[in-house]
Amino acid sequence: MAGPMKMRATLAGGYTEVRVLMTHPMTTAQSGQPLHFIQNITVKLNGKALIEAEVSQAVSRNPVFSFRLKGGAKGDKIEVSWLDNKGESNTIETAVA
Amino acid sequence: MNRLRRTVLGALAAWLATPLAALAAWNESAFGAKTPQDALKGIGAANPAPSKEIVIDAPQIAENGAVVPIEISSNIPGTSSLAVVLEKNPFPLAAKFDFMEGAAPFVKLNVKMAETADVRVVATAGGRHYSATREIKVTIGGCGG
Amino acid sequence: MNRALARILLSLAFCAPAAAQDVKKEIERYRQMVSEGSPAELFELEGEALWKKPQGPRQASLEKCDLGLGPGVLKGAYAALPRYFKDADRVMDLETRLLHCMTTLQGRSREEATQRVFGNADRPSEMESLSAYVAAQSRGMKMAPGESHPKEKAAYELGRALYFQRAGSWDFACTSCHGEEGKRIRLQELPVLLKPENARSVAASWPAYRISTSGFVTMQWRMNNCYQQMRMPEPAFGSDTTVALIHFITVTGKGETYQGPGNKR
Amino acid sequence: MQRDFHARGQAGMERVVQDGIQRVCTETHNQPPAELARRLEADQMKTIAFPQASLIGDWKSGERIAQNGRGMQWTDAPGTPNGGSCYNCHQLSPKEISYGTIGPSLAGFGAKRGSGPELQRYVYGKIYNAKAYNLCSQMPRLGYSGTLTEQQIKDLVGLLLDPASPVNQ
Repeated sequence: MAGPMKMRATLAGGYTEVRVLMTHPMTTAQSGQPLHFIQNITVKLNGKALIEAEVSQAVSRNPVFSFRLKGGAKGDKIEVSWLDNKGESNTIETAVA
Repeated sequence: MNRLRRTVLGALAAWLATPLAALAAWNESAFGAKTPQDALKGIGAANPAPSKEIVIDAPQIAENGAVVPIEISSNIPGTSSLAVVLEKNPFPLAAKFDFMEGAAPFVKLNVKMAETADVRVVATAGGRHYSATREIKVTIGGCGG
Repeated sequence: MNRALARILLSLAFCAPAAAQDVKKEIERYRQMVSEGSPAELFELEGEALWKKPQGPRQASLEKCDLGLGPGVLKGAYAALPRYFKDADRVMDLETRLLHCMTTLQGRSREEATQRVFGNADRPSEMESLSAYVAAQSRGMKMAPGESHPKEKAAYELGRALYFQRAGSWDFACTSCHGEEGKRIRLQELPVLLKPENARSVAASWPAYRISTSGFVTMQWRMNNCYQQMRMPEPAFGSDTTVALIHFITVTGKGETYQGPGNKR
Repeated sequence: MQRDFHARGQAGMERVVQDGIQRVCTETHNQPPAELARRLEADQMKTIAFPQASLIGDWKSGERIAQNGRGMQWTDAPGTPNGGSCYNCHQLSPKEISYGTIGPSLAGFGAKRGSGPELQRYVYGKIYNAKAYNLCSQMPRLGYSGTLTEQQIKDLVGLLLDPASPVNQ
């Protein structure tokens, strides 16, 4: 089940801390279930990609990531999206608080 | 299979694959590598130099190998990527983060660890590779056997 | 104490237990780091959708469910549970009350509504997501379960008595594990829930995301799973036994500011 | 209790009914009067069936039994060998860092005390029925309750007393 995402972006001493939660089973090849995991994650600030990540099934179930963006201002738009090995994807957008 | 059919199918497959490929790439050979050495080769960082400027913040003991929190960052100027290699996992490469201008080389994430092992973090800066390791013990918690 | 013995104990304190102290410190650090990245909030979102979803023969949502502060009032409702409900003439905890609303408002049968109260990582139960959502609306509020009604007093006394009740194949009571300060099973520390200082953090953090199963767990589940590990038969969901134990623990831990849904091992 | 519980799997309703010891320990909050405790402990001692031959079994098997926390729950399949849950409450092999502290540490147990016949008998008996030695002990009666077999208890005696066992390293 690729369910909801949740994100918080807060200004903290010169940088923007982005914390994002993703609902995803992240099943491994060893689990006996079909391999199903997020492969790519993109973090954008005001439409511009700042972080591109490739991940494996070794990331824990229901992934949680924290990132730091330099600078940033209240109201800036942060967008995080993921894409998994089955082609499913999800995106969440929030304003820096 | 005749040639025409193969061509049509090939074109169709390419067309279907395009949106995904255009969106993102996934380094299959590096993530499919079964040893830490092959994983490092796969990301083009075969012989990283040891560095104390890479910070791995993690508990020395994880109560549950399914969720091992690690916070990684690099103080090496110009760090453009951080990779996480879990040395005793069946597929050691866990993640690789590329940072553009405007992003700090910092990530906090939870990973799965098969057993007590070194976590290696590889930083890339100015085309050079650096690495640091930290051992995390994985134990059994709770009442069940 | 004689001096030689004191010296031995002192030397022990400096060598052998040092390693144990480090383990404890590192496990605490592990839990702290894990709780900073809790997926519990994902279950709150799911629960909100379920709260508003029309279901059952009456195709009604739970939005008019009275959790004790009036129909549909969510803010602070969890912090005031368990409590006595006049309409049901019994003390109810959150889940028992949710079940009551499912049967009365939505017209569902008890059998259908309790068919799958404990879910798993792949498919959380309706009760779990709803508990996450409702409990979260009491964040920052002081835990103040009902204590004045005679049935609330009786539930507390029953819960306390059950805490000491030894039975089953292994002769266990709650006190077998949660009876002495500073003890642990494997690496898990065991709070003595007879003591307010221990019960307070429990009351303030349940229900919770459970790291080892990647699922969301409730107090009804906790009671059920404890009895399973005590090698007892299964207590019924929302029974007087489970509600009394939850009430006893919550009253013992009253006054704490609710900070959940939390994180468990 | 009868109304609130139901049988599930191997956990039958007979388990909610307290036996004499469970009742005494519940009512006295595990502080039974000394005279009564002595009498009931003597009764419990009679339940222990000590095997004739050596009581020291295979410590390797003992370590697996000590690590295994399953058995006797409604989720456990009946018929499969039960574990002893020993590490849940005791330290045994110093190599295992995940151990409980409800019971005393047993690390180095045999190294400190030897492995003579009297000690073998004590360890076997204590695992078989802990209540014969301390009426309101929190330790399950692992033999008496049908949790562990004679051979499994011998293997645990081996784990504690065999000089080659990791417990004694």
